[in-house]
Amino acid sequence: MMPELGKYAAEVMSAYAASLFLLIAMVLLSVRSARKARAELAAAEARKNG
Amino acid sequence: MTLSVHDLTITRGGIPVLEGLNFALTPGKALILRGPNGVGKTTLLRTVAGLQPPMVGRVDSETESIAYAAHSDGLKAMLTVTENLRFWSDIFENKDISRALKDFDLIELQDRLAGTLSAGQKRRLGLARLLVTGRPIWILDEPTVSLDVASVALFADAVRAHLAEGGSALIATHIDLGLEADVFDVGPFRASGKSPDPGGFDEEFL
Amino acid sequence: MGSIWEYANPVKFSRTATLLLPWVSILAAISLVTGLVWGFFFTPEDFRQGSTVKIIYLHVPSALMAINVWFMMLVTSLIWLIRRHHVSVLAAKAAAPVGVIMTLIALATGAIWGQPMWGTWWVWDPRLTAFLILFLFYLGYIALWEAIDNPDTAADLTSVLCIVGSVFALLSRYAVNFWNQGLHQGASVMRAGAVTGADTQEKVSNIFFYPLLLCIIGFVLLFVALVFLRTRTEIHKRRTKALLARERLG
Amino acid sequence: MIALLVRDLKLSFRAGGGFGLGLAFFLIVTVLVPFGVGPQSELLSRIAPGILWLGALLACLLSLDRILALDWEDGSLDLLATSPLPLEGAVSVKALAHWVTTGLPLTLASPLFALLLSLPPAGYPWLVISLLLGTPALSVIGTFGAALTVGVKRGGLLMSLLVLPLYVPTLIFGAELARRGAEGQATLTPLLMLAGISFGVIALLPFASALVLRVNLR
Repeated sequence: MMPELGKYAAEVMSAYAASLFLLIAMVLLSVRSARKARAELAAAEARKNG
Repeated sequence: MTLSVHDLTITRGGIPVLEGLNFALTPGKALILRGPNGVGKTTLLRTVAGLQPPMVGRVDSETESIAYAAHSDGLKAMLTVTENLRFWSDIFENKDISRALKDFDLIELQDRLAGTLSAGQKRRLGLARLLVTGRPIWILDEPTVSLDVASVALFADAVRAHLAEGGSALIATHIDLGLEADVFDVGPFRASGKSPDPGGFDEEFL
Repeated sequence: MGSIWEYANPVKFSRTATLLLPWVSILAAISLVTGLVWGFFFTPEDFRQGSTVKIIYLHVPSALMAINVWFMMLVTSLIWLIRRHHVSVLAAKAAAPVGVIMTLIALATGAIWGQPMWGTWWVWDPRLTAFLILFLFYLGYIALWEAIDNPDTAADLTSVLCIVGSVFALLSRYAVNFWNQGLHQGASVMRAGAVTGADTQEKVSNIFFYPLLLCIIGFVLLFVALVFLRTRTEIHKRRTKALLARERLG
Repeated sequence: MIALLVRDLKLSFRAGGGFGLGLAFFLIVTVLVPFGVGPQSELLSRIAPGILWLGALLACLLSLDRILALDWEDGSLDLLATSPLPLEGAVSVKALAHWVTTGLPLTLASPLFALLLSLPPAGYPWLVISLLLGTPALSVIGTFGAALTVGVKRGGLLMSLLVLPLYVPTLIFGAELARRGAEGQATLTPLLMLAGISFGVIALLPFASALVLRVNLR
């Protein structure tokens, strides 16, 4: 299934690997900080309301 | 030259600290602000002096009528007493510094570098700056810090003379200056902690 | 439905973002995966550049985004300075790290692509250099946000920095152009020849163009999804901060 | 305005004012470069314009935090902001004072340092012209960076991070003008660009600096 990448296989693969790594890391970090901020806000609201 | 404050809400770090303030300062009068530490007196004075915008309400005064003196005196250690005063009198386009030197008992110190003065002497120099501004409304934040009894009396005399000439002063202080002045306690105006604008546009942030 | 400014209300923005976020994310994932798979597996090699041409599906979209994210930050910063909508400036704050990542991807893929084509990892080609400078601007913008505690002060300062920085980034772009003529091929993607495939010598032809277009759409949608998510996070943080400050006041 | 200029100049010439530090730093950079790249005078004369420009830029950067930070700490900025002097004028004057105490002496001393790096003779006038035109821009841009970070404790590093990217166009055109001058090439384009940047920056950036300073004083 892998396409024939010829003599530049290493370059192409590393470009894809690096980019996908950065994109996925960005998404994961954003999701994590979103969860954290949401939880902290919920805790603060709970304290305020009762 | 009346300064008046209408329905003022002031913020520190984006959070309201005092709200619903109303007062006026007419020529020849002094107003003493009182309230516990951290209640927002400094913030109020900075707002009135125009250094920070109020969140709600407004401050009415003629432009360029206010002289502000804060905790730090803006003195340069490597300039002499005269040079420090002369600088501010030039900035305020006012030529005469001799009266300021005399009223705050600085004549003997006039050629000393400001850096070699004691804390009380520095404070006196900082307050003498008010006289060279030539502005009618003084806004003073704890003016008597590090002053001895005699210097406090000097300062009170200077305020009295300023009032007699039709000036006015808004002073935050814990000391009784012996002035004929109204006292305004800001304690009751502490912000309630409720949103000032419930359900309003930016309510999430206030 | 009122004016667009209603969405600058934090509550309304959060609600809308939460509503739209799954759909935008799914669309972003579909177009990115399709575009990249199409590009990686089902496009031929370029007769001159060999298989390295496949890097284009990452390099061009990320480079486009690197610039456009900054442009979006410029617009939202201006909106904050003029209309004082907190959400606007928080969106700029939320977008900046995404811009950094896009710039990094553009730089990394550029270096990796440049290595076999130009025989070196890095050349002081004007466009590469301009991206490096843009990268520094992003870092400065984020560092300024981090350094200042009062959120409104930070918002004002970073907004002014963004505007002044934009002018200087543009100046730098012309300066480096003048300083060194480049090796880069022209901005070939959007030219008419690219779409019609009339000139396959220099320009990107049809077979490469459609998957590339899909990748660009994917990057844009991914950015939109991330900005929704991260702006909502910033709104939550801001609200938490306000609540904590109130607690301290009593 | 003149009073403020006179005061700032006086302060920088008196003990602890830091006048001369920039020059000393410039000298050290110039002396260190041959240690780094070797003593061959062909190489040195080729890179001299760039090194001298970079040295001047770093010397400028070094003294930026004195422009506003000291006045911030002792409360003078609060008092200046409530004075009749418009803040735009105050930041312009402060940038001017910074230039008089760093940019101008660097420009005047640069031919001496150029000797150390064996700059070709044709390059001397162009070096001085480029620094004379370019260093005011460095001071004004630096004042903007100082105004941005004045409220940040130990903001020196942050300020460098913010200011250095803003210095890129000035550095490119300034160094290019000096290099072309030294190599006897056409100098009109970089000359015009450098002058354009300088004048534009001097005319417009003080508004941004004053705006930012007001925000920081709130």
